[in-house]
Amino acid sequence: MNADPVFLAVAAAMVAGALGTALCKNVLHAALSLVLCFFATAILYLLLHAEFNALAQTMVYVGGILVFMVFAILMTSRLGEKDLESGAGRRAAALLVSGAFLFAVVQAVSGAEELLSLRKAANEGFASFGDVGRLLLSPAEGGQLVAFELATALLLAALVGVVAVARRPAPKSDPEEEERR
Amino acid sequence: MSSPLLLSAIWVVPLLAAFATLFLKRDDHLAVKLVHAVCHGGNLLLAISLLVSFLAETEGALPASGTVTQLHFAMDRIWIPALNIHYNVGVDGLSMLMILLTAMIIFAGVFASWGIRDRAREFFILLDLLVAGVYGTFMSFDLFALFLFYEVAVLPMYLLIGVWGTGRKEYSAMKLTLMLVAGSALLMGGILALYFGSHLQTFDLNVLSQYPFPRSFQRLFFPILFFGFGVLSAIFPFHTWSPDGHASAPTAVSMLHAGVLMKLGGYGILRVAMYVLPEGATEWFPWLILPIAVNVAYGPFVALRQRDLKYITAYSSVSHLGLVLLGLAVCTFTGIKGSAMQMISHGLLTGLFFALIGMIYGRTHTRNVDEMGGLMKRMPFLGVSFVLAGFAGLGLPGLSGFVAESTIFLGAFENPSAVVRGCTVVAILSIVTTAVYILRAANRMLHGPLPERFGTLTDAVWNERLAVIVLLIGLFGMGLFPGWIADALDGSVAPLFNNLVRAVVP
Amino acid sequence: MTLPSILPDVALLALAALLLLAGLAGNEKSERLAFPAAIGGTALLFLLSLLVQPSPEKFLGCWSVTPAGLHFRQLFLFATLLVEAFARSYFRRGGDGKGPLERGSEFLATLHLVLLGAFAVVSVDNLLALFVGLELATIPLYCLVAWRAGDRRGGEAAVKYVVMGAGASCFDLFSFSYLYGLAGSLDFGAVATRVASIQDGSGSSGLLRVAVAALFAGVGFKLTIFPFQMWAPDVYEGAPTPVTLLLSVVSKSAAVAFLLVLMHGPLAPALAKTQELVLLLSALTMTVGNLGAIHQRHLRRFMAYSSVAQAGFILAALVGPADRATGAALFYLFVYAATNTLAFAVFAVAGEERGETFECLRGLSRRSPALAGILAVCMFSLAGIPPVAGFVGKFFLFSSAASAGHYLFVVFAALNGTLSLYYYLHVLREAYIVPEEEGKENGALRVDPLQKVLLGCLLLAVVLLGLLPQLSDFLSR
Amino acid sequence: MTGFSLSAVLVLAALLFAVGLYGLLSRRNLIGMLLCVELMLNAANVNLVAFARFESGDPASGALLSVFSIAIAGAEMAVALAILVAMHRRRRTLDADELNELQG
Amino acid sequence: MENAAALPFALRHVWIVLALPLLSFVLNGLWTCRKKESWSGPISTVLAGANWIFGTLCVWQWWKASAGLPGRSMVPWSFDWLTFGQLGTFRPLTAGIGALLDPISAMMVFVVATIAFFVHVYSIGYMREDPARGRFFPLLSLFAFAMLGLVLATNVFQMYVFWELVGVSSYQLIGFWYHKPSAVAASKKAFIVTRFADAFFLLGIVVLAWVVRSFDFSVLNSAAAAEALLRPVSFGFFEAPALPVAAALVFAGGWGKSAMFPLHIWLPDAMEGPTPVSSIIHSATMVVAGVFLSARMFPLFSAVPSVMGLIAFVGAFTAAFAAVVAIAQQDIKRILAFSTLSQIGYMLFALGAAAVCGGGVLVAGYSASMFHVFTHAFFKCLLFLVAGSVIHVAGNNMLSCMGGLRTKMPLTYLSALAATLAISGIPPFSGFWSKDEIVASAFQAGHPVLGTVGLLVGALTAFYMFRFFFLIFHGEARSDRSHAHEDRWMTFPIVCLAIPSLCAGILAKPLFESAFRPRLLPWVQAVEGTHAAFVPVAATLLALLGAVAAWFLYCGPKADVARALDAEHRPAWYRLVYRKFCIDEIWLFVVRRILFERVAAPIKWFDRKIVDGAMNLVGKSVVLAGWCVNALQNGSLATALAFAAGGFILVWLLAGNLFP
Repeated sequence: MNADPVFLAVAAAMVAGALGTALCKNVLHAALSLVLCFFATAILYLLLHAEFNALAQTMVYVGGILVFMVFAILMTSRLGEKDLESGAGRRAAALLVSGAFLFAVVQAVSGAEELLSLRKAANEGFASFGDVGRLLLSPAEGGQLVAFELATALLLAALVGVVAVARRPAPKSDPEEEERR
Repeated sequence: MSSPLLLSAIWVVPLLAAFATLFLKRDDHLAVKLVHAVCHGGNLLLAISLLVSFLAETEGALPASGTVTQLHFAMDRIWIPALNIHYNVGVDGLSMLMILLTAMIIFAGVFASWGIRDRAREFFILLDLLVAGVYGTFMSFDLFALFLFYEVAVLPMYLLIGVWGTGRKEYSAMKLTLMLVAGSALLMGGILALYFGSHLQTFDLNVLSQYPFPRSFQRLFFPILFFGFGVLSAIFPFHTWSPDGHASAPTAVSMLHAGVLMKLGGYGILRVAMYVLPEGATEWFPWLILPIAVNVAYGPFVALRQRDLKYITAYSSVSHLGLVLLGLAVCTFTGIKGSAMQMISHGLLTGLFFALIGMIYGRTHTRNVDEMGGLMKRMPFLGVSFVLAGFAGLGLPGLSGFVAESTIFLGAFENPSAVVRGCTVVAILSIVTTAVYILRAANRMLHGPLPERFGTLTDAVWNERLAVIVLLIGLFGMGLFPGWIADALDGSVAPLFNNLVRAVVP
Repeated sequence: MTLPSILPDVALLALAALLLLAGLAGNEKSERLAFPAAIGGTALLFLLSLLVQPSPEKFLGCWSVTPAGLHFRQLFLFATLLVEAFARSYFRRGGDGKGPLERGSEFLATLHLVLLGAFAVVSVDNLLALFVGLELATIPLYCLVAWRAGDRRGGEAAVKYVVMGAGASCFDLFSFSYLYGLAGSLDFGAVATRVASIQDGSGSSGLLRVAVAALFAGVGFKLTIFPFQMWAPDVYEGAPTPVTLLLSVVSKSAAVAFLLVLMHGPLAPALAKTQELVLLLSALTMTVGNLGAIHQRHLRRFMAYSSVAQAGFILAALVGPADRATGAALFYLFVYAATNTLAFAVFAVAGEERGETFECLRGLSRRSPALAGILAVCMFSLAGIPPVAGFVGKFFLFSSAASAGHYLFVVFAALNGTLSLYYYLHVLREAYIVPEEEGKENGALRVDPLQKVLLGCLLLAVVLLGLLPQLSDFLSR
Repeated sequence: MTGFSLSAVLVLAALLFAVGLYGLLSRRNLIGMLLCVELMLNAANVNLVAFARFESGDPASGALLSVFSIAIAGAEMAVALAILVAMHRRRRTLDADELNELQG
Repeated sequence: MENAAALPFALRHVWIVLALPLLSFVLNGLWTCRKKESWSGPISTVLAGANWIFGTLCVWQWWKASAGLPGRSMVPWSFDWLTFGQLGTFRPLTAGIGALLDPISAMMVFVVATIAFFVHVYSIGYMREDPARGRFFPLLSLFAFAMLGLVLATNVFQMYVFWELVGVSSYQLIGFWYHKPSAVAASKKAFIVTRFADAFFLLGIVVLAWVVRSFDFSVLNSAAAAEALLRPVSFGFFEAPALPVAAALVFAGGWGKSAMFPLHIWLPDAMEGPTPVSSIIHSATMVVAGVFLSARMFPLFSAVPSVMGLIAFVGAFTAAFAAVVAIAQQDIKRILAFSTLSQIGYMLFALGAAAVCGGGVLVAGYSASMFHVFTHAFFKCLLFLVAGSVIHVAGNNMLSCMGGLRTKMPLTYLSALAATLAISGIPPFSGFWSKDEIVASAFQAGHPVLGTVGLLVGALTAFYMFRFFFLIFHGEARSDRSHAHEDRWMTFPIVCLAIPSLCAGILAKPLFESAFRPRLLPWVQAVEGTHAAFVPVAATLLALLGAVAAWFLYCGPKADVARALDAEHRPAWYRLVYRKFCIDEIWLFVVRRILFERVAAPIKWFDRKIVDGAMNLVGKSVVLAGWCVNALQNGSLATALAFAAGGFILVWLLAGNLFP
């Protein structure tokens, strides 16, 4: 495949970010390297002419999810706490499994080349805002309005659940007393 | 007075009795027992009246030449449309007699367990469930209904033996239940194979028996069905649950279990395995006769060395059941008829044995034959009944054992193959070892000097006498006048035999 | 006047919203009203679903009420009704040795949203809505499992459940991405045609193979299939008991629905292949579930392994042809829902003070014979012994498997049933045979009226479904 | 300009998924594991977009699915972190190996 | 069956012969043995008497009615009891119950009825003090019912049915005093030994039924049956022509019941029972059943020379063996037991020897054997009754406590003398005629060796019978005789039986020679043969020699009675004979050591440990597997995730062969 320099650079950035997330002992470093990876992905989406995705990726993933991930990290880990180191055996097993997965998928993908050529490549602006919007909200045959409604219900449920779970318990039953039960 | 509803009433009455017991208070044991005495007494009378009208109907009828069993008091209602399952109930000679046998044994069982105090309600409810299951199995001609009732009969065993048993009751209860349910697991596969293998989408036995299953199909599924049912009738390698189970079970349960439930196995083989897969039967039986012969000859030897009365009776049941299976395995008309008679005779016989052992244990609180002696002086009624039961066991003419055994031996000898002949000769000579261990037990217990600690034992009270007399009437009835039983069984064995013959030489 | 078939779904959404408002009100009165409203509402919905007729027309583009879908709706509503009736005493009096749970109305609202997700799974016809429906049926469950995260074990269970769930949803999404890649569109029909063309050899099936494997990984988590069921015992033990029941009944039914929809929807052409895979997984699952349950002493862990084994048995039905498999699975899930709730109700009553372990059942037959009787009926139904419903249910499962010709597999499954009988009888051993320690002879059992009603109705359901299973034929219509 | 082919992107996504899986299995810090889950979800999204771009009959729905998955991932992470925080308040630790009170 | 109307009354209702004892058994068994103990004796005796009268009437009317019939055999009454095999490729096989009257069965009916009556009368006296007499009389009438049933059997199946009933009633009667362990052991031994033989008998019946498809004697003894039996039949372990095997098996039944060597061990022990029991069962009726069976199957047996030879040899050997052992016995009932063995040996030897060396059958042998059955029944029963009275007086069975009873019990003394003379074969008493016939027929049939054995045994018989007689009645009293007296009830039957012992021989001789002609198979010709003159003379001389020797040793002036009674300080051979050649010990060793320890114990161990062990092993392995699954569940999130991911790989691999 003709090595396109821009694609290779983006791919390298993504892989570096991913490896950083998986391997850094300090969770904060891991979070930051994940941010790098997500930015690289957004650029890849641009390369693939999926502007809407790139936008969603940067705003929701990086802006939203990663921000409160970092908050969670800061809230739960006390400074100077030593980082957790996992045993060699577990790492070896993880490597074996993930390697097997990679082999399986690569073997599948390589075989799939001729299958994919059956259809034409999409034109540039396929995932433009207009198309995605029409697809999203049209109640007609092809539309995905149902999915949109379900998503709203899902976010609502998550919201209610999070509040119910993470609210500080009422003062009357403090944890120590619960300890004794 | 022979409408099909009465036939279904037979297995509904015990359930009504169980339902009624739910509303009784925990501590008035007498009420519970009275309810059950009345219900099972009524059931016995119902069974007798059905038998009388059955005999009237089949008076002088020449045995059918067809291959389909004629059903009397038949009733056929759709039950589960999804799988075309019918509540197809009917009775032929064998089923009618087995229902009568069950009625007699449960009637005697209720009176034999008059002494149950602890949680009497639960005991009798489970007993009713057990009996309802047995009744249902004997009268249903739909494979699914038969299998459902068959497993219902196995269900209460664990609790009955576990709660009210003696000795290593938990171990024996679990072992018995698991081996029987494992057997019925084989049946589940077999029954569904018949249903789907025949593409007829029906569970009706008479229809399935006419379907020409391919030979390879029969070769694979006959042993599955045979050992599925065989486990319950203590076929050689799977008989180990019988001694432990019966030794630990309370009186009424071991009476019912050895007396009737073990016959379900033989009945199942006869009604399902041989009737629906005749070629499989004729192909496999020459090999299956070996474990059966081991069953017959092996039981008495082990019983010889036993000290516990219940173990002796349990091993005698293993041997007698072996005779039942021998009768089936030889595939001759007389043999099959003999095994049917042996089912009935052994039912009465073992029922009486376990009832007496329960009563004697109630008095001497030991079942070890060596510790007892000279009991005949203190309890002549029980002693004489035990001796009579013993003689019925070893096949004394005038009692039911002889009639059945001689029919089986005559039938078995008709099978010309050398292996079967060898097994028949061994079976005939094993009546000697049977006599040895029965007399050894009877003499050790009843005769000889009376130990002083048994000096004050009392003889049987009224309820025990009633139980024993009912069964003795059965023993003598079949022993002295076997004619009418033989004719009734002709009607039910003939179609099965014609089916077998049709299979061997199509 | 024929009710519009969409009515139950809309009504469910309304009920969820109503409960949310009650939760927001936050005062004592609305808190007390929440449960009666929820139970009444769900009961009404269940009746409604019984009256509604399925119709082929599609609402809002992809939402349709198929006959099987309608039956699944009835199943979900029936199961949720049971869970709510069961959960009420935990919110009122507490149970399992811990205090009462708080925020009842929010609990119920979240529960109903999970139900909506399950409805979605059986009603949609494209991958996107299916994925969102599945996530809607799962993510609120994380919150429900974590309802008492403040407790030592509750927190641990919730964490395990969340992390495993997240991993599973990754595999799900990955599988959907490949399915989309194959078919070029999210619509089930397109995917089906593409799979059909692969099946008759016009393209390499590597992608399809990975997609199916990832799919089974995803659904395996939710349906506790063998390699993916390690989380079940810990979460069943840690989560509050009503949520454990919810997991074992509603979540499992949703997972079965999801698998059925996929196997007979987009992957229909490869049905023979997927059935073989299901066969192997079913055998593994039931064996591991049975073996695990033998040594259990904690009741909820015991029920966890039992539900893993039951999942194995339900999978056995999926091996059969489409209509028979769906009918059998539906009937068995109805019976399983009733029996499991009955079992949990008995454990709740028996284990209120002593904690839900085997010891709390000791001597139950003397203390309250009725409860012991119900426990016996329950255990025999789970083990599949006649005359109670479990037997007929199991028979349907095995008949579906046998109709595909796997007779020896049926024998293997039945032997596994015998193995399951072994540990179910151990429960009865505690109740009937093991003598009560002295001093604790007459621990009176407090059974409040709703629990009495619940126990009574369920006992009737389990016994009647066994004796007159004509009720099952309405499923296979 | 299609300077790169579909299979290259697919392989890249698979690599990302594999690294995420490795991280999920090997890390002990729970939030680290969640990060890796994010990574895996992102890999799946790349897959979707790649398929939409290169050979899809209906490209918009592919992109839409990836957008939805981003939203759902957000919800999921919110719930997950809420649970972690609640658990941390009680158990004072985020180490996965310490959470083994429920076993047997 | 002849048209019932023409038959006279008694023959039309011949079933009454069976009904009366059965009625007595049922009546006494259920009613009197509990309520009115004392009534059971008289009731059963009255019924036995009625049965005796009706029996004789039947025999008389049979004798007149059967004049013209071939072989004088007729079946006045029978009904189908049980049918085997209604269908299938074989003709239906039915077993009936009925009454076949022909010379031997009529004779046996008369003998059994007579002896039963006299023993009943005797028992009233003998059992007067015994508290359990209420149980004794029903059992006695049950035995009479069973024996009459056996004798009147029309087919071999009916004979087997009553054969077993006879075995059971003898078991009950031998073990009557069940508080005595020795009686219990004796009854068990009797039943098991006879049961052992009956198993072979049943096998024989089954083989006959399979080949001939009928049980009736008329069919079995027919030529067609004999040809059918010649075809080879497989017995599983070997293949052989059915005729010799079936005949041998059927005879084996008789072998055990008539206590021939080596199955004789149960008869001496059977003396544990009350003496009236021994007098009827172990002297005249049951033990003769074997001879009766052989006589009934004589036409079939006569077609098989090997079986006839076997019968002859067994009979002769047992006669000799028993006679030798009887000499050294101290217990008077044991002496009589062995004498019975010896006499039955004679009867069988007569039947066996009827087969002439060069083929053909000597009819005289058959009639001689039946004649001896007839005469022996009376004097042997008389001897046992005498022994009973003597034991009543002396207190126990041993000769050492007897002696000098001549003066105290004159009538018993005279009857005993008559019986002893009869059994020793001194002319003109009955024993001489029948025993002489047997020995003569042996010589006529060309078996000189067997004949001489017969003669010698005759001498021995005379010797030990007169030893028995002198040691009891003569010499000085060896125990106190203060209350010795002759009980009226006991003495009356003794005197009555003395008459037939004396004159039965002369009167019945012509009758037996004319009427008792067996119907032989067509290809077996009947040989008449001449009467060897020297035999009666030799027999009488030998008998007198035996008697004089006994007088010289035990009753004469120089008799050393003390030494005669002391069995311990005797030469080794004497002690061996006294201990009955230790046959009992050998059987005990075989049964206990081999059958119990070496066979039953290993099977029990195999059953409990191997078969049971295997089942438990399966259980334990499942539980172990359960433990492993739990161990795997160590609660750590990492393992759960690892399993999940591993699971994906597993499913991917499984899907490998599904999606190529």
